[in-house]
Amino acid sequence: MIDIQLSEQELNAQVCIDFALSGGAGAVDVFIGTVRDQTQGRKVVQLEYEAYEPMAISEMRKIAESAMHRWPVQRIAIHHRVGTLKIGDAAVVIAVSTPHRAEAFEACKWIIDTIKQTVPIWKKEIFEDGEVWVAAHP
Amino acid sequence: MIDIQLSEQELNAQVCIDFALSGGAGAVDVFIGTVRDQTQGRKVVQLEYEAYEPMAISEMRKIAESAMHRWPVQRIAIHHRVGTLKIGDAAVVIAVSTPHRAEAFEACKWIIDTIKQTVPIWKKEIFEDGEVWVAAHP
Amino acid sequence: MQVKILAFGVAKDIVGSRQFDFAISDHTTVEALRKNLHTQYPALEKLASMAIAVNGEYASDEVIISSGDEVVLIPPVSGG
Amino acid sequence: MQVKILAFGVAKDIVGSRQFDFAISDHTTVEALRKNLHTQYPALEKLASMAIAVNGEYASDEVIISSGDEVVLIPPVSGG
Repeated sequence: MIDIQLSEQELNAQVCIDFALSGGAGAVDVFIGTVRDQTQGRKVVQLEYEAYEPMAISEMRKIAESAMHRWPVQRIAIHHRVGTLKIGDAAVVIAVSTPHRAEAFEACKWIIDTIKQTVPIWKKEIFEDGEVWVAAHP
Repeated sequence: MIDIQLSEQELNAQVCIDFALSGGAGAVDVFIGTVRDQTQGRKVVQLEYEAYEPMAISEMRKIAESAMHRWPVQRIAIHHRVGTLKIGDAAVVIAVSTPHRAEAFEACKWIIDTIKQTVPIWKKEIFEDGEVWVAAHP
Repeated sequence: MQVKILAFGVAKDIVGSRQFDFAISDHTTVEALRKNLHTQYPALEKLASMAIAVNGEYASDEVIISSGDEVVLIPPVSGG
Repeated sequence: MQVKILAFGVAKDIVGSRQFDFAISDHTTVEALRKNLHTQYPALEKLASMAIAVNGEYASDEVIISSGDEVVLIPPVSGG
């Protein structure tokens, strides 16, 4: 089972964990990506995330479905935040449950790595003296 | 910073996550190991965990300290349950925060793998028709 | 024909709005559209990449754009 | 001399109690203690492994057990 959410509200890791655990798995791996206070020494004030929402959701669902084919995954929750995030806010929470632990780590890592490559979500870092769309330019 | 706990109370993943997040990290990986309802097709009724408590705590602390030397880890929480556990209960929760995600996964996986090898905690699986100390015999 | 194009992230800043109309000839491919966009908005060519989605899916260069398609400019993604 | 030994997990079941007193000669090593325990409790030898901790640390075979040491039998661990 898969739970994909894109939300302007604060993410709640426990909700993802509860969803993943409810399948009776032996192992759950959870990844939480948060907003750091600096990028290469430059102080970040806040982040703005925007998404092409319907495709972001469908791409996250495709990733979760692929993970369920590649590993014996029982449940996957992927919650991604959009809007204005403060330092320390969670931008993404992923919870993956599997019968045995090695696959939970592998699948969870693959999911976040793949999200960062293919899901149409963009983040702009706002510094005290400017702003930049992350990864936009080579 | 390191937070090690051995407890007869239900574990709370959010407590571990909050501890790990409070360092301002960019990535947190969390592992939750739970009691499964069967082992090799045999139905498990409950589990009993016992620990040589002072050494279990000191060995978990050693593991956390080693992880902090091996990876750029900011915070580690390891909470392990003892006593009687029902199906679905969390036996262990580990939360590891790092600046970047790859190290969070690596360190968290290494910690749970090492806990299973060296920490003096034992689990007995109680079946409907018997019980067995896990891994005791070759 | 006119096609509606949505732009996100840095692409929105370059074209100046979330949504705009763009004139293309019939049977224009994704590859041809990208070239036309580069001519109109040279800054798009400076991006690390710019994928184009048609109707909610990444579209390869040879896909032909039809009237009524939802066309979206996808500069380098940075979610997570 | 008498040494107090704690036993956990399957080792407790084999020796029949959490704690017991065991007679050893002076300068007994961990290796010699393990052999003596195997003689007294043959089922211990059937375990996949049996480490011995002295004063809260895993002890290697050559460690000498002193009066007052806390000696603990550690059958294969299965935490997590």
